[in-house]
Amino acid sequence: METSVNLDFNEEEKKFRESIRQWMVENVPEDVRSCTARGAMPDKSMQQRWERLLGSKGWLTTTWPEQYGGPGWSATQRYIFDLERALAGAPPTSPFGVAMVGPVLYTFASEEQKERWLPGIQSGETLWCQGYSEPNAGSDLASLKTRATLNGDHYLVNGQKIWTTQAHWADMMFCLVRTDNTVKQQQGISFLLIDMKTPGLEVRPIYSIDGHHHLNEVYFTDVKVPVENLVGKEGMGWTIAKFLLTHERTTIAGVADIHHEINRLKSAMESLPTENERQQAQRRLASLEIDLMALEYTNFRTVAATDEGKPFGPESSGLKIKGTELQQRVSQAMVEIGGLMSLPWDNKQPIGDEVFNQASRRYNFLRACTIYGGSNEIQKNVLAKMLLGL
Amino acid sequence: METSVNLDFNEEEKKFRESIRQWMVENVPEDVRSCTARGAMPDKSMQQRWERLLGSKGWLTTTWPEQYGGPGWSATQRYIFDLERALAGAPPTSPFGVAMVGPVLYTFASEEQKERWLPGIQSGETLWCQGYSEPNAGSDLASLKTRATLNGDHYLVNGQKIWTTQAHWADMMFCLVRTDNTVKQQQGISFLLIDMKTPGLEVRPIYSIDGHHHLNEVYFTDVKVPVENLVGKEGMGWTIAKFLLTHERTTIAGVADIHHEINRLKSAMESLPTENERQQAQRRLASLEIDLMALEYTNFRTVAATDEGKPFGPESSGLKIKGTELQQRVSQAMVEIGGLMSLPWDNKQPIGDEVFNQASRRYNFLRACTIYGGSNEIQKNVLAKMLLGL
Amino acid sequence: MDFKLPENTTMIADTARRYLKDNYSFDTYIAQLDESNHLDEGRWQAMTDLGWFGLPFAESVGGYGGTLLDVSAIVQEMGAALCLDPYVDLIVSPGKLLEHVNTSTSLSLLEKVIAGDARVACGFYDRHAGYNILKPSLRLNSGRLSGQKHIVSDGGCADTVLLSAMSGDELVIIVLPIEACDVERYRLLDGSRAASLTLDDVEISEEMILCRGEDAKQAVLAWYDYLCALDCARMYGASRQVFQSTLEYAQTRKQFGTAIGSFQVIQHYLVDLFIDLQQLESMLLMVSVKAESDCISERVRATAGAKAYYASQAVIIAQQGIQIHGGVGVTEELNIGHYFRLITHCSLSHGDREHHITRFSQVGDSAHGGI
Amino acid sequence: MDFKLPENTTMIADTARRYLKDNYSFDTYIAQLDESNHLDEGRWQAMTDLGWFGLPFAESVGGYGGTLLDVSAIVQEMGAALCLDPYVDLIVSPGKLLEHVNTSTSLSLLEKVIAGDARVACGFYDRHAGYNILKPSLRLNSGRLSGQKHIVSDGGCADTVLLSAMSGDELVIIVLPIEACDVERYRLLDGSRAASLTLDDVEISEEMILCRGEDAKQAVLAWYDYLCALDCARMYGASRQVFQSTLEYAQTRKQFGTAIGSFQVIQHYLVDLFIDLQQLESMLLMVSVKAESDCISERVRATAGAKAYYASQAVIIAQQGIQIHGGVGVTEELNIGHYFRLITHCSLSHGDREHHITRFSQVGDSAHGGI
Repeated sequence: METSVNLDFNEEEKKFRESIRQWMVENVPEDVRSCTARGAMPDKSMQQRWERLLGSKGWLTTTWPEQYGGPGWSATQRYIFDLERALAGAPPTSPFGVAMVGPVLYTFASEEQKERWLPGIQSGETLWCQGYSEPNAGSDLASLKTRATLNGDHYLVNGQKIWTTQAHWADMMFCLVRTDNTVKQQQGISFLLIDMKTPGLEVRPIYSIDGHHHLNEVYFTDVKVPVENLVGKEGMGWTIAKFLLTHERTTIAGVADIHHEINRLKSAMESLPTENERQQAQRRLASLEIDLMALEYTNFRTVAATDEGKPFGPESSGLKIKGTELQQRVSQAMVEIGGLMSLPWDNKQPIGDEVFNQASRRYNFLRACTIYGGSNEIQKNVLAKMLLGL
Repeated sequence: METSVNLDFNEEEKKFRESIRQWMVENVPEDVRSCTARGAMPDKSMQQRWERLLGSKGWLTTTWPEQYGGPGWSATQRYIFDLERALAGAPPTSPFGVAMVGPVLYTFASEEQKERWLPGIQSGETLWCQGYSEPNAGSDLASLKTRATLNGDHYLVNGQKIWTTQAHWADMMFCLVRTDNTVKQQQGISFLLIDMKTPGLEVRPIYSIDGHHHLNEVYFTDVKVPVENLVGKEGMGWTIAKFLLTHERTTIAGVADIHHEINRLKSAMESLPTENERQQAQRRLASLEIDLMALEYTNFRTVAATDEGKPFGPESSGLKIKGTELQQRVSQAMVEIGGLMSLPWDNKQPIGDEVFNQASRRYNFLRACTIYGGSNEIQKNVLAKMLLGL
Repeated sequence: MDFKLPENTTMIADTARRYLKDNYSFDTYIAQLDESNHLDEGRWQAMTDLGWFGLPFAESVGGYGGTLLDVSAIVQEMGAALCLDPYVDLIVSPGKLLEHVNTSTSLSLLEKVIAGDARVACGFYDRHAGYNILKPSLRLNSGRLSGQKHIVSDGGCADTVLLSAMSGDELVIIVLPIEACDVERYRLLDGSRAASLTLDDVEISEEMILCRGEDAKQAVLAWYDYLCALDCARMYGASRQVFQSTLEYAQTRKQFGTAIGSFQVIQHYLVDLFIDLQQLESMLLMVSVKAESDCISERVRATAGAKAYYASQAVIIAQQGIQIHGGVGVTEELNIGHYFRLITHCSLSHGDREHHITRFSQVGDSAHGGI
Repeated sequence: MDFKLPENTTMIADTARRYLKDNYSFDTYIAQLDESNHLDEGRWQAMTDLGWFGLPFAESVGGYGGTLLDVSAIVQEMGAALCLDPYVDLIVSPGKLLEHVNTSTSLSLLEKVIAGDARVACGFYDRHAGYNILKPSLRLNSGRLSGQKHIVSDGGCADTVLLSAMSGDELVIIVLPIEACDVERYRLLDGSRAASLTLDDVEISEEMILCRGEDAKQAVLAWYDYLCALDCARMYGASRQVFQSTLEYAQTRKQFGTAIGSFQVIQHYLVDLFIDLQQLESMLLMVSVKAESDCISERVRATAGAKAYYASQAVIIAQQGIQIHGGVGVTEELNIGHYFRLITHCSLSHGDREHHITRFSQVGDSAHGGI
């Protein structure tokens, strides 16, 4: 039967997939793989080692245009790469350099700035963090107060950022600051690049409810930032922030990593103590897999549309909402299916299948995913307005 | 072990329960019982026959004060009566006379009005309907437009009511009308009693999605209503309507009838074709029963509080919300557990257990229960304001 | 990957939408509900002329070689229009079964179906087997059939029926003139016409047995998956309309002096419906392609996944559509409640959610990592 | 019916609340998390003085004859305060078991527990049995025990342990000095301290076997139901606090120039939480009374129902509490995330939702019409 719709990868894509899979098998370091298999998250040195390895292949910045060092892959290929990465048990790469400040730089920055900052991102050498949220500017980002005052050849930055993921790892921060108090909120915001080692900049840890250190507060006291670290013009910060929101979102749903989690859960089915528990767990698993299927094919549609040059607009927020909800549900299922096996918090020996041993930490960690990057409630407000005209 | 909390009925209550149960066994007519057992609803004559029977025992107006002919039962006894009524397969009584206009009359009406109208309600002779909603005044009831103009010894009523349940059965309607356009919306509303046979009053059926006729539109063209049919004073309509909202709500959750539905569903478990279906259905049933348990004990608390003279306030809206949701979920479960057996709509012979044969009609019918009487969304708005101070 | 619908499919969908818009209104539907024969000669002829009868079948058996994706496009539009014409029941369903049976007897009956000369219905469900189509409770004993078949969807007018039965341990498919049975006709939840057939010691000759054993099993399984996909198509068409109507209603209906769509809770409800609809669309595309795959496990994963998903999410769209409409949503006067019935109906026909969860959890992955 | 709490219970609850308010702050909790021994001598003595140690036990065995409702009131307040003191683990849990075992050996150990002179923990879970406490995988063979017990909640300091094992087909309860085992200690999800015990050919004398067979079974079942009720009490205390904190946060936290509690969606979330909390309160009352009933089926219905209900609804309260708090809700600095861990923990200890749904569906109605 002949139909010109092809929901499977075509021959070329399959070959590509095979080659990526092969490479992953050979190159994902064993300690990385086993860390992910346990449901744990790599520390800085492990994460950076892995990202440098990808960088050396030119595979860290897969979404970048070729002229800036991207590999020239289609959206489908990028999708495949991400899928194989996850299935091979490698962690997702940190988004702040590659997916966030990178595209900002090649879109808005001067040639000097591009030359100075892009190579470090591409190689995995420079680690970035994102200075957006403030204690009183979370969902309502535009009300941010951190101030940058022009003072000759530099800005003096004062204020505070919060929820800064990986600030304690980062070399650089891209940061929204207020440079003008006299205009409409959104128009007085600028986009600055700040060296994390600048005097007056202090990073204080915030521990997450998984017991780990991911987040930080960052305090600025007269932090000197050279004028050449301003991206675009003064007042363009909000435009740049919005640009990022509509930038490539073909992996926003987290489909690849959900597959990996579901595979982990499957592998632990045999360790369940009774037939009844196994049967109910299988049904729950089936239901999650089916939801993943719906998410995945919706995701494919965005990927295919991107390859046709018609990227999804705000519709892709739906992927973010469904994807984060599903990540949470899978992690909750894992904890609940584990039952007693999920209870220990800091034991050395798992009391059952290793899959469940860190499950509750992951479950805790993932409560954040419907909050960060614009809570799902905020996403729905935006969708109601932009898509439904309400 | 001695504890002074008693979650079970006490000896006296148990005796009362036994006597009611006995009476129900002996007196619920077989055709009524079998109608309910099929999941169908009685027609007018069957319903009225049953209500007259209760009326003759003085058991129709169980919530009324003794001076107006109530049986003098405690809230617990009323609750028990309602439970035994439902478990015996008898339908709930129509609320419009007994639970709505009755209490309005003995609270707000003149002696003449009481004498004229209360006996017919008590005996089950006079059937009432409620003229509240209008095409453009549903959730926003205060914006109603049906006008009553004083004209000598009568009002002339013009306008339209909608969603009038049992208007085609009723002898009388209690009706909110606008008597004054010059004051604040709520203050211009009055409460009128209207004879359904008055010239100029026309009832048109609205068929519900269960295929049956429950609802109507009622049109008023110069309908003459004697001044003595005004309850309270002009402008008191809104006060009276609000009074009704906080009146006795100890059976608002529908616990008794949910028990009956769950018993019906249980009785059909054996008719399921495979062991796997039975097992999943049992689990689903267990989950519904547990939810009913939570609802029932919350309901008990309101009943016990009422008997202590401390009736629940707006908290009981929570019972309405949870109760209607549970009614819907039980009916959905029945349809889905029935599977193929739920598909026939107007067959004479059930293709499986009779329980499933009308299940989809009931499922359709019950979609209305989260809408009528203030949609659950409106209830939540009110609760947020009155209870949480938001 | 290439997710763009083929031009041909888009054309078929457009034509179907236009045809139904011009020829099948909500009033037509309401009138048809009361008719005992759902085959309207005029529209039946029009569908032949539009090529719908031959579309689902291979050219080698006299069809036009359309794909399930094409048929799914038509059925989607029929769902959106609430159209009760028994196109699926009397053409696609028996036709696909006959095509899969693939014997000279079955193919010559298929020819008649395509030509519009035979009105054949399928009877694969009976009371004691539930959704287990491979183990019907109807038994063929010494050439005689006794028992019942239910939910035989026939538009109220089939003259011939295809039945499944067990002959010993073997599944058989039998073709029978419907007058050999005692027929009780009724409406179903979605308004369509069906029948219960009682067979009382009916003699079955060898030539009435279309096929048996493994062949019968494979034919029934392929037929089942095909119809599961069409259930989804119909539910998608209905869900699409529910969403559109509800959105429009929220934009125009005023309460408390403002459109109800300005309330944040209603906005979030609608966004949820929109997102769910987007995912239902993806699942429909998926199942419309994979449900005619030759790989059984791929087929089962696709149809079980899609039907289970629709049985929860499309139902929620219909329920929420009613809730947002309020009072008017629960009346027969508005289409919303009828879509609710249609969606509930399709969520139960050919397997409910629990059944498909079981199927899904019993089949292996079709491939590493989903796709 | 009389749903009013007895004055005595109200007094116990008030005292517990006041005591914890004065002596156990969030900072105390945070500090205790890092300690390996959760028995604080000062507070331990205070609890004895408050009469908590004797409260759960009949006067005939040296207790003060309190009801489960009384103990539940204390545990509720401990949940609300996030208090990790091992009152349940080292007093109530072993004490109730010893009381149910009801032999002279068990009662003399119980006396020591009440007096605060013995630190006894319960080990009834092992890897291969899951929640099946009647069929532990630990086996007693020819007077010797080998195997493992897990999740032995002991506050990090038990000296004695009560274990279940199979001796042939018979369940036995064994008392053992903890040093007879190889002990691995760790924290649990709720921050409490527990241990895994490895027994390597440990010799068990006859007097170490507290009871066996039907007696052991009944004792373990009664103990289990009692602890299920206390899980609910602890979850209720935590849920109550989550709701209160979240409501206050919504009233004060501003975004877009207005309190987030003014957004309709947040209002509806909070109303849902309020209603759920109301129902959780009802279920707690119910289970606190019925879980010590002598009628087993009434007990099972009560505890299975309550635990299954809490495992879905209390968890939702905690999840939504975090969601409404936003970023700050997922940090260790705020109590909300700790309540989430506590509630998740209690939803899994002594049977998860699926387990209790199974128990519930296997027991008959206790009576016609629920009550």
